[in-house]
Amino acid sequence: MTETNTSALNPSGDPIRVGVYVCHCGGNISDIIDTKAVAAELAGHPNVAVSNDYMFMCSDPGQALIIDDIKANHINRVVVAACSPTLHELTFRKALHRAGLNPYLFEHVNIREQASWVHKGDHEGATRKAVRLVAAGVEKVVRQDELFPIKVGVEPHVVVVGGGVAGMSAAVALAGRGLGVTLVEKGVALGGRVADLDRVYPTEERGADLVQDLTRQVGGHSRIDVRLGSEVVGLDGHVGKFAVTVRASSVASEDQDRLVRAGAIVIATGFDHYRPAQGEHGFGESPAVITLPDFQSALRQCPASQTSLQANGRSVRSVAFIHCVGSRQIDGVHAPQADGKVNDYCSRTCCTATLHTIRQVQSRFPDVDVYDLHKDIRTYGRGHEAYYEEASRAGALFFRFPDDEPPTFAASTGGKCAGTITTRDILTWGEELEIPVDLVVLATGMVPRDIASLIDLRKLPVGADRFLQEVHPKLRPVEIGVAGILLAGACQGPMDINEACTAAQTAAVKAAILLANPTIELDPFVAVVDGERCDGCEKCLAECEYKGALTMADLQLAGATVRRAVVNPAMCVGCGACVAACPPRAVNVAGWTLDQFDAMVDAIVAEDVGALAHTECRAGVRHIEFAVISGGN
Amino acid sequence: MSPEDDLKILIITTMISSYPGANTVGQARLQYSPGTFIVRVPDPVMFPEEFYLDSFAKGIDGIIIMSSGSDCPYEGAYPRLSKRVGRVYARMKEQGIDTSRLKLTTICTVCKAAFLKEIREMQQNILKAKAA
Amino acid sequence: MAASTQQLKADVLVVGAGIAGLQASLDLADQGKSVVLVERKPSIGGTMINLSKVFPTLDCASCITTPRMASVAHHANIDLFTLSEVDGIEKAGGRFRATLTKRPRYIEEDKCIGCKRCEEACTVFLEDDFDHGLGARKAISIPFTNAIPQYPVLDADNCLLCGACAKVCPTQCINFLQEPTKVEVDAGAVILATGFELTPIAAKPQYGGGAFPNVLSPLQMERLLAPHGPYGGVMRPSDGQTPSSIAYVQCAGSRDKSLGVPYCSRVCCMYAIKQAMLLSGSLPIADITIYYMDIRAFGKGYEQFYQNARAMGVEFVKAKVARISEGEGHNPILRIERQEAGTGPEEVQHDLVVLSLGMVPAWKPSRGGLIAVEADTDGFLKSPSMKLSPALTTMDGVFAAGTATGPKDIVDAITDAGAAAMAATNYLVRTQAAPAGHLP
Amino acid sequence: MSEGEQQGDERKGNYAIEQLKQVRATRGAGTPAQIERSKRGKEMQNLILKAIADEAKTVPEIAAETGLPEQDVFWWITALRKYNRVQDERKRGDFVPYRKK
Repeated sequence: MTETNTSALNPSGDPIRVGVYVCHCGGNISDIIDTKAVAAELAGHPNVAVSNDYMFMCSDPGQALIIDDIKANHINRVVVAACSPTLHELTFRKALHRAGLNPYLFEHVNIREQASWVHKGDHEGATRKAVRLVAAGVEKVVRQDELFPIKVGVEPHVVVVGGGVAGMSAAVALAGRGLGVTLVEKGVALGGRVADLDRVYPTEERGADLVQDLTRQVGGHSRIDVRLGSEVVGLDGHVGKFAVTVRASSVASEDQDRLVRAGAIVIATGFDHYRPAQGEHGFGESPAVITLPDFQSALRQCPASQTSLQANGRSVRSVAFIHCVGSRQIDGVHAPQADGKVNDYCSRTCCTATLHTIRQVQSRFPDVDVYDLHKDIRTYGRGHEAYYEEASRAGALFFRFPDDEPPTFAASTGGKCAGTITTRDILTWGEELEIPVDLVVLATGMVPRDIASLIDLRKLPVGADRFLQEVHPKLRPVEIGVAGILLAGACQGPMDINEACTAAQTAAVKAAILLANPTIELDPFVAVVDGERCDGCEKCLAECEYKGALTMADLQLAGATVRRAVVNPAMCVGCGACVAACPPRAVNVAGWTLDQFDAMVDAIVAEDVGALAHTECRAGVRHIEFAVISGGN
Repeated sequence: MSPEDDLKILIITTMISSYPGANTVGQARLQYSPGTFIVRVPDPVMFPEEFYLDSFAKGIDGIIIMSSGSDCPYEGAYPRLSKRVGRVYARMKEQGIDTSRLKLTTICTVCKAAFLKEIREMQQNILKAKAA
Repeated sequence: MAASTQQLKADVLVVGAGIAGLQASLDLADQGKSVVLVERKPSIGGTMINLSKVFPTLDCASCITTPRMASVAHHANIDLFTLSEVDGIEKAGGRFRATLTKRPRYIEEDKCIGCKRCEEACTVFLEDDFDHGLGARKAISIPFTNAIPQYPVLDADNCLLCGACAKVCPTQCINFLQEPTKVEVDAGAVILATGFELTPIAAKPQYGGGAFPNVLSPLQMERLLAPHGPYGGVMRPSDGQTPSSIAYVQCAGSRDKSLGVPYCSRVCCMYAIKQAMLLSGSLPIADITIYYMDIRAFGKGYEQFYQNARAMGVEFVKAKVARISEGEGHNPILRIERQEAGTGPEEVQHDLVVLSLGMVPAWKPSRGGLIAVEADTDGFLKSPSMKLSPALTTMDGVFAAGTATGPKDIVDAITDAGAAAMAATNYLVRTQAAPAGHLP
Repeated sequence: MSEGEQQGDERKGNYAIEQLKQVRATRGAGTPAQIERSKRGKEMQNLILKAIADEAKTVPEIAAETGLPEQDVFWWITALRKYNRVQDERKRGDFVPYRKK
């Protein structure tokens, strides 16, 4: 690892000369605040070389004032007191840049939204406040270093983990974009769960056709390297430069491991069907109770010529479907899962899948009586509601059971039917019903695949529902807490096919953004460590939530090897949690140092601007050269 | 001038929520005392306990930390901040500084009324503490 | 004064700057693609910026939308046109030629400093669109607090031409003579993010058809719940009273064939639950009842959110609401039949009622204009590959994002937008790779 | 380019009047309905502000005093509140009293 902390003087080596510019904002500020007085008072600050007021600082002539002063008056720090920085901070940074000054040697002081507009009745108070705020701005900017964006080189390659429809969609999208892809699939073929499906709702396409379509597209891309029967067993590095170890399960020896360098990783490991507990609605106790996926595959194998539905050697005259098996579970009613928790989430797809299957039964075997036992019918998607309506119209009977009273099934021996379902029906005012049935189909939900080994490689965040947890469930749905690792499909939560494909393509676009250029430019506002102040106490490490952002390393300092905290700017988010924990103040967030804040407080409490101390040329951490490191070890 | 205006209240705001929240108050032209000094930070979690104690020693009368609360974009930052503020309170007690002079709260980008209420309450607290 | 037509070339034209259009634009621009983003309203942000909080995180909507709006507005690769309409888009040789009309704001944007003095000076009070009529605006006004761009719009239809605004403007940026201008865009691909509208309240005469002041649309309730809402709290529009009993009527515009909306609008259950939770927070003693058919809390974390609302005491009643009438003091009276009780029809009175209106497309291909893509039977845009590539439309090179392809919540709209951006990018790669005889 | 301040001064006084003359000639300054509405609005504002000039009152109280419909009173209170002409007082029962600022 190389990280150079160049101790330099002011860029030009000149003494610090601050230019202060106080904006009238066409009266918005100057009607309340005496802008001329503010400028005059600031002229008395020992570091201020130029102090002016002006009608509209954001106008072209206003910006020209600053540029001229930088060029002609050797101004090397700028403070503008005007509206909110959210409006014009960038405008002025660009002006500095045009004048050849590092754009970060600028401080924007808000004396409009947070002063003149909110202290209309107190001209004197508002003016005094403005003086203090501008002085604080000056104190901050004299302690400001030049900053440069952090550049990280990238590998234009993505590893996609999982070869179901989500993984294949992501791979096809990325390859189409011109990126290399390694598609890692644990099984012997691509296609995942969709390959098991007969027809899919609401388009009535064949699952096999969808898979074939995607497989053909994957095969058609020379940029996609498909690794079947393989798993990811190693994951090092960081966004832009991951090192992924892919191991073929058929090969026993470790030296067959393949190291893939990738700029981003897409996880598309999918889901498992919920397996009902022994005795759950009679499951495992009677052959008449089966899961929806098993029933679907039985239907698929049943020849089109067959006119009656057969199960367990008998003709099925009535079938009951029970919703929410393994989903929407309630503590104390349902048996907990291995982690001690119940599956309290909705599995999203089972309602429509059940009604879609009911429609298939009704159209192939019109004489079969269909019962649907549900909590709520959640046919939310486009075209889904029609299945509900058609099933109802074709004679399916719907019963709504209370959340905490799941229906029970009792097999009958030698009776006319396979057994009896007992349920309470809310729709008929809580009446208890007994329904004789030949077959019970359990609409089982989704549970996450066991990907513990993958999760452990990078401590990937997992939610209370055991699915992978995105950064923000609303705004950043396909990103996970580790930059450069993206989520696609049901590894994140229950989804149907089009939702999984959509998520996959979104994951692809996020990867494409990261890898669009040979380098990623990151904001310079990350933690920096002053190697001379750091005493290697490691207190900061415990504060950092971002794995790999802050580590200890042996550095050469004045001929001796010392252990110091080092920041990986590609992984640091600049929150500053480490800053507070550092006794010698060796770590700071660039652009927001504690010395700056202390000096700002000094300016706020100072009685007189002129009494503030003159600050000499700064020395400290400057230009952060981040040489890309490989691996995280 | 009212006694409130003579106070120096430091308001620490976050880039993501309370700083724009303070702007919203301005856009609505709601009025408060000029003895208020708003500084913005990526996240107040960066300040060590000493920062608060030193600021009081320098002559700051009250500090309101307007955090982003659950909107905070940084992993684990809010719980750390709130723990640290707890420790600052303990040290304030030790040093005989009235603890009502420090307040940790959450202000969103459009929390106008809450913003004004925090300032008003802080002023009252400080004046009460001074009178005592 | 005849304004010359502005000519622009871009990789992608994005129509609509709601959250889906914003996200699609960012996902393209961040890859280095140039984007022209067109919004017909004066500010970007769509419906999301109009909301109080979002489910299930209860994040403040404004707080999480504004940064994204700002990113778009400041992005070097995005050319933003607000208050602009797409007149039409023609495809030729794999590329697209669009004509836009930029309507006048009657202010010179390069001079405006967003100080609102004009708005303070204006004497014409009008019903505010952002607050859905509950609040007021002036004939010249910045559309809402966090509007981007922060420029006022002069409502020429309602301006009395008194000149008060021009008199106080510190930059003299008001220009009463502005005319619409034309912009021509040559784009490599198109993304339609045209969004949705609520099903019209007027189409439900049995629920008062919009005539009862205390029967609100869900977006009106969003404004009442917003911290910067028109009343500064939840009150009844009829008299300013704090309500102590509030009811939600679910499926008031969805799963209803008579309205031509047979489908489920996906978001109504969740926004009703969210609003109910927010209400029970701000009005702790109020009773909140949700009359529903099925609770469709299907998204990640949504079921848990629903169960929390139940635990908090929000009452869920499975019942059909047949009719709403108005009693004394504008109290809404609901005629309902409880399905769980079997007690027959009854009448219940509440202080305030919210109709959970559904979603219909804001732009329908059947309406013509814009672009010749096809709609599905539900009126939303049709995808030829609904399962594998939902972002496709029936015209190659034109993609859809957000609620243009059906009702969607925010997270689904955002995910959708990414997929559309990816598809558009790959179309650009494809069409640029084989340019012979295609590109103009 | 001249300085912003001077540029402003040059334009002040005449440009808007000239423009308004031109626009009034072509578009007319508001329809009779708009002018009536505006007049009515001003009347209601004045009545309401007068009613709450010395004492904070709730919407029903203002309506009773002015004879205006409660709904209209509340809308105008909302409008005046937004533009800082009216302020809220501590809630009385289910109603907020409003006072002229």
